[in-house]
Amino acid sequence: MNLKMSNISIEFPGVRALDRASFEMETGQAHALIGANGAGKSTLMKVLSGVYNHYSGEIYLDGELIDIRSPKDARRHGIQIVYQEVDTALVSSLTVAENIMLNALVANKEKKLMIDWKRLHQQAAVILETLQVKLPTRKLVSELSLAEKQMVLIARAVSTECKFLILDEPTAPLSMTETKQLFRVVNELKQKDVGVIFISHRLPELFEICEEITVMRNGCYISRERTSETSATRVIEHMLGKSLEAQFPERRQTAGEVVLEAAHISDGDKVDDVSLTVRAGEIIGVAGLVGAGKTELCKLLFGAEKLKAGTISLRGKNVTIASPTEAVRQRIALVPEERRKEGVLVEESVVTNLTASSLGNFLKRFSFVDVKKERTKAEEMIEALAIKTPSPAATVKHLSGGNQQKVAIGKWLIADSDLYIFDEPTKGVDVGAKKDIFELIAGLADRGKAIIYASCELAEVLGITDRVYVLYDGRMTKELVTSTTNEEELLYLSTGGK
Amino acid sequence: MAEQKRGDHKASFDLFNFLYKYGTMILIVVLIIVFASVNPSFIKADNIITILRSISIVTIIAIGITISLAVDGFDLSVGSVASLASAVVISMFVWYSQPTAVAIVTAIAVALLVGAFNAFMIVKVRIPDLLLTLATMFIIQGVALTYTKGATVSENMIMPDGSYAEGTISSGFAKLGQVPYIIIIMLVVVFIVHIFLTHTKHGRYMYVIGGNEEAARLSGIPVNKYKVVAYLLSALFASLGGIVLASRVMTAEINAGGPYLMDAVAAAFIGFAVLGAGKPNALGTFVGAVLIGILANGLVMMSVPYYAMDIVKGTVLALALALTYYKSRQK
Amino acid sequence: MAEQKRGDHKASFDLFNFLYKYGTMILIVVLIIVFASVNPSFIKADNIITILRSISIVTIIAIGITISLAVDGFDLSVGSVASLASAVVISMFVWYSQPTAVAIVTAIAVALLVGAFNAFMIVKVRIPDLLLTLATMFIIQGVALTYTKGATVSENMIMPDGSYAEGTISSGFAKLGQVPYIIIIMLVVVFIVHIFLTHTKHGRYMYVIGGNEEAARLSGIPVNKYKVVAYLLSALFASLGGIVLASRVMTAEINAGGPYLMDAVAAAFIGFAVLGAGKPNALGTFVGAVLIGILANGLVMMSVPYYAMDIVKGTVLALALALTYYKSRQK
Amino acid sequence: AGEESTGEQGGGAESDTIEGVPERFAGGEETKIRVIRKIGGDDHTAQYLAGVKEEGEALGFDVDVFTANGDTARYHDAISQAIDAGVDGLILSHGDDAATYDAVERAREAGIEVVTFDSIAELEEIEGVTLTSQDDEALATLALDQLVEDFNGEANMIYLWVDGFPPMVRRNNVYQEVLAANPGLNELERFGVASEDTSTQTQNAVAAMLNKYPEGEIDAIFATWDAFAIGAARALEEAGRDEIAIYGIDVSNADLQVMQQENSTWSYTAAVDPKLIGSINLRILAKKLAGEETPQTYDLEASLISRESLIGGSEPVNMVNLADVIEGWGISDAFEEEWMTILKEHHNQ
Ligand SMILES: Nc1ncnc2c1ncn2[C@@H]1O[C@H](COP(=O)(O)OP(=O)(O)OP(=O)(O)O)[C@@H](O)[C@H]1O
Ligand SMILES: Nc1ncnc2c1ncn2[C@@H]1O[C@H](COP(=O)(O)OP(=O)(O)OP(=O)(O)O)[C@@H](O)[C@H]1O
Ligand SMILES: [Mg+2]
Ligand SMILES: [Mg+2]
Repeated sequence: MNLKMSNISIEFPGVRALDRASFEMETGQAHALIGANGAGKSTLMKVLSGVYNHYSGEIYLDGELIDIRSPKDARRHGIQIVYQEVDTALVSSLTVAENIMLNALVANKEKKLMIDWKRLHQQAAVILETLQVKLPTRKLVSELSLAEKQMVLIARAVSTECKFLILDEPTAPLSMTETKQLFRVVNELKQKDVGVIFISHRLPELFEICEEITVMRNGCYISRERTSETSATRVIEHMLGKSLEAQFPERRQTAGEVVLEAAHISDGDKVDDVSLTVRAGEIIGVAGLVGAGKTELCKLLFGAEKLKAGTISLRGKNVTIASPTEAVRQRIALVPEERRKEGVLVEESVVTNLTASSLGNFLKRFSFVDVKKERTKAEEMIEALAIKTPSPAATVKHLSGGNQQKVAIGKWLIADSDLYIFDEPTKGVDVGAKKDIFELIAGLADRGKAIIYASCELAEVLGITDRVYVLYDGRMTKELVTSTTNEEELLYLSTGGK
Repeated sequence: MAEQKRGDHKASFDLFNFLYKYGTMILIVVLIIVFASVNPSFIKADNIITILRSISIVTIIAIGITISLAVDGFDLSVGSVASLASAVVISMFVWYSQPTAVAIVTAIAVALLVGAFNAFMIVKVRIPDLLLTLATMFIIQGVALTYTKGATVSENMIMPDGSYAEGTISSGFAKLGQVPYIIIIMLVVVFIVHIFLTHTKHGRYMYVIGGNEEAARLSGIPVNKYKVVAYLLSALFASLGGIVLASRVMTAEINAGGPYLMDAVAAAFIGFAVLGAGKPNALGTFVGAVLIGILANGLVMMSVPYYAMDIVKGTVLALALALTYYKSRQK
Repeated sequence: MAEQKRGDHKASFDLFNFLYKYGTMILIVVLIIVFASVNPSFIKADNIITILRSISIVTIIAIGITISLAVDGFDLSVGSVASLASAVVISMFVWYSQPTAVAIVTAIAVALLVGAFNAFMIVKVRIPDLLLTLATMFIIQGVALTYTKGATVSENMIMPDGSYAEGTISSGFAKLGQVPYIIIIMLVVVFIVHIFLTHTKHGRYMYVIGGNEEAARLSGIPVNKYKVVAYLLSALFASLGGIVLASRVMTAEINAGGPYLMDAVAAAFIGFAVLGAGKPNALGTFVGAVLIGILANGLVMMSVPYYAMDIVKGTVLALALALTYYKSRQK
Repeated sequence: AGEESTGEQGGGAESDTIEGVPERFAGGEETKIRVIRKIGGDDHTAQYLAGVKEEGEALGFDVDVFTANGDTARYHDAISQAIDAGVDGLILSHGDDAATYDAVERAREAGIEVVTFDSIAELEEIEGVTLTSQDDEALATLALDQLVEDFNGEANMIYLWVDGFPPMVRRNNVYQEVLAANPGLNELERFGVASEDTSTQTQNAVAAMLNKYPEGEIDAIFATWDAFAIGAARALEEAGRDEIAIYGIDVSNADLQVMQQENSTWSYTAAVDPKLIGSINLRILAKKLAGEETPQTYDLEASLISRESLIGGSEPVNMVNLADVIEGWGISDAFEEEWMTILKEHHNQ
């Protein structure tokens, strides 16, 4: 089957998100959709799946004009979508089976009033089986891991007729093994003559799984090529409209005195007996698969989780960091992984966000906020980080992902900490913005800051860090010097190798 | 949250899980034992019937609230709707000498109008439910008062023109508020709504909507339709509560339903955790009402001064909540 | 939601934006015009003072609720805390012949204890605020009743042992509840809390916490500390309301503060949208209270039967909400 | 004292029997009384309940009191519970709904003695029940007659009244009659709510009326309930409108307080001592338990209290020493039997 979207345009207040964009693909293969943050990928796919009805343009299925104005229309034509943010599509208070069978239940033609619970669970189990996913159907979705949630959504998508399946950045939060599992499922689907649209910022995996690749930029269609006939550099050039020089900045090695030393710390749950040291001017990596406990380790060092065992010393002195407040007082900063939930205050202005951790420095008498001083500083930071925002007073939720991440980092730059902990700072960020972030981090290190960089993107860890600690299942398996290791070794250690 | 999973690991955590599920039940059993040991007549059949009768109206109204909670809504107007329904049903008999069926149907119809108004304002005008039903509460209180001119409606009442009201309340209607019917009505309501919410498509859709409205909409569930239905049902059960109340006391007093709001809300909230449901559910609401009813009855038996009763009631409510939430949400 | 931005484009949409911002204000102006044209004495200075006096207690209590709302909490116990404070302050004078300062400080201290209890249960035991403060409401109602043995506390009252209460209420205290002091106290409270919430670090932090607690925590803001402070402040203003009430009526009636809850909640909610704030704010709360006060006063002036007043009050509340929310949240 | 001690030593067997009291109480077994009142949250309730409890405990009874705070179903739950619990006597206050009839009937069938206060008139039909009430007609007449006299039947008034309660209905009937009889009486406004903050709401409403009617346009306020009168008095005080006189019904400590304040305009209030009502209710019940004759109905006498009489004395007047000022206040030997005195003395030891 052939799917064709042509001349799709859509506008949001102040933004022309899609500008006569087009897209074409066949069933039975995976088609990559790529573009910088805010290029319009998600919007285009939302049009296809019937979320928006105020677009212009045509959609054809096998040459026949179809009208998609609601999710129901899309599903009737066999178009299913798994959203970037899985939680928006799941009902976490209900079971796996109910979530999987939701669409099937709604679409059900037989007007039965009562639910046959036994059959429901059986059907859900059958679907999971065809995808070769092992999940108890009676488990509550709120108890699932992110990858499992994604599988539930894919299972839901294929529970009713599915000719085209849209996966919007499915791999961003997945571990290596989980990604493998996902790819297996995608291949499974291809076998069943389903067309999979695959959105991702990770180029290598696109080349691994997809037959074709469409590039978008600024709401426009740029190119469509076979993956076997193009290259990563070419795709990036199409994406950014220019070629990308070296992605990782040069590092000047100037490790100074020890800033933080953690000895045998545990949180009694995920992090188990971890020791590490960071020096001023040094970037150390914490590498590991998703679920290895990196986030927990970062939060533990930041006082956001309870320390159950072990000691932490800062600048040579033993300290107890009982809360993030204490951590900030000790000049520690954390840029958390979950940007929108933890990193930025989406409902607040850029200024409020930027000064949230250092408001104490912008006060007049009696704790009154010195609004002028605050704004001046914020404007400085906006300029220094090249944050794209209509105004310093704009609400952060309107910024694109990459810019939100810059705000989350900028907050700590103003707070002027000594130790910066970055947890997956490049998640969901396009290659262009990634480069900005790397430069920022390197710049901090050059200014003598100590940096912990936690990521499951092993290539990035190799690119930016001086030393790497590898985490596996909450334990530190090895400490490596970046220049003397490679991706294979990191991967081997991350997956439990000794 | 992923953290909840940890409970599976250690034995000490299981206790909290256990308390979360069975805390309310245990509390009820403990209360029964305490009250019965102080005064054995507490567990005599007569008194159990008294307790069940005393909670029936609260339960029926709380079931309505439960349904509005299931779609993640909230209906503060149930108390005043109950007042209005009770005024309408009694006035139908007393003022207009209507037969039982007409009286009941009229009262329910009026309540459904209120439910439809709530639903319209919440679904179409998009006023947050809590605020809108607060406004509706005032309006319907006023409507009920205006309808009865602020007077109690009862047989042989004096009409504004000086004559006596001549209608009588049918003996059939009078039965509704008496044992065993009042208890049967309550149990049937609980049972039907339990089946409805857990075993029918419509009930599940309501939970889906309550759990994640956006996801429900994207799945093609007619979200607005179900919300409308939820508010209609909420008003329906409120009016049923008002009708039973009217039958029980055989008069319609001003603002008679008002005091039920808080107890009904408390019952529905306590019900959340019963048997680990984690969401509003009919059986849980019933258990919550039983807890409140046992308390009220037992305290009277123990001659607790009337002015101290609220303390005990509030404390046990807090205790039930603490049992339920302590550690269950802990990081 | 991003959709709100769309208003910038088309003129027709601007109307809704305008209404969102100024709807409540316009409604107030319209009401004033209507009432004044029916009865010119409505806008005489005397009556304006009457209105301001009548809303002062509601406003003070509503300001407390506003603060709890700012950290995304909710305090249903304010009404009963006001009752308790009023009972304590009058009893300090009448029963124990204490000086004014001691009486007031004791009443506030007792209220702060309640606030601390609320904060502890919400922050540490993690019971959802709405539920916990509902329980606290019952408890404190009972405590206040028990403290006064269910009787009104007044000068020369008869004590349980048959003697008279000999204490008197100081004339200084009696002034608090009189014009102009009562109005000044209200205005000062509104002003201070407005400044506190919008211009100080602490207020900023409270809003940030209310917006996203986890993000606030990870920004190094001591979230729990601020939540505790918010519930303490909420109790503080509730007790201030109770104290002013006591001074205004010079007795402590049973459950005197209870009825203020609903009006205070309504005022705080109406206040959300005032001037497009979109979040709980002190000035908005004041405007909300003014709206309610103007209505109550104007309706009496227009000789609307008392039983119809609730209808008008509820309808205007619904109208204010509809003006505020219609389209503003539309997709 | 000597006599008593010998009495106690005298006969171990007889020590339990009390001489000169009805058989029912001679054995000294427990007598359980339940007092159930539908309305609550006001001072009248507190005083009424105190009256019953005090008198009952003096007689050595076990008295439990309960108020349903206006919740009729809870009121009936409490009655059912009392019947289940097998109390000996039941005092029901404000059973003004039709279902009270059935409740009392059931109580009687269970052999429980019942006295009611301010409840529905149909209860008369039930054998052996005594209906007591404040004489609402007398209360309203006392206050209104004074008003008519003071203004020679020509006055512009504000009427504070709320419908929906039998006593209020009865008071309103008198008011309508007086209005009809005195064409010079002119009702300007009426207001009334029955809620937890009646007095404050009344205060605000009257304040608004005062702004509507400038000085000289209102002569008097007739308040059919003390909560209204208190609110009105405060409003008048706040507005400094001491030219308006308040005629009220009911009294409490707080009311007396307001009436005695400087510049108070609350001139008269007609009332029955609520505590006395309680005591008399209990005595009637005691007589029933003793198997003595009791009347089917009993109205408690009303008195008119004037502000003048209150401020005449040297010390402030409250509910106890009101008796010094108002003749016959708070004291009644109605249904007081000799054996009650003996019983009280016995239990006072
Ligand atoms: N509902 C909306 N309201 C306003 N603007 C929107 C809305 N949805 C998308 N946009 C804007 O449209 C543009 C395209 O957004 P879209 O989400 O499609 O980007 P994307 O290519 O998926 O980016 P990413 O890689 O970050 O996911 C962005 O500028 C975004 O801000
Ligand atoms: N059940 C879940 N639902 C939603 N998100 C989840 C769930 N489980 C984990 N996540 C998120 O996925 C990420 C990885 O989870 P986890 O804490 O298990 O491992 P981690 O090692 O700390 O993560 P990473 O290796 O990616 O840093 C975290 O950001 C977490 O918030
Ligand atoms: Mg996207
Ligand atoms: Mg992580």
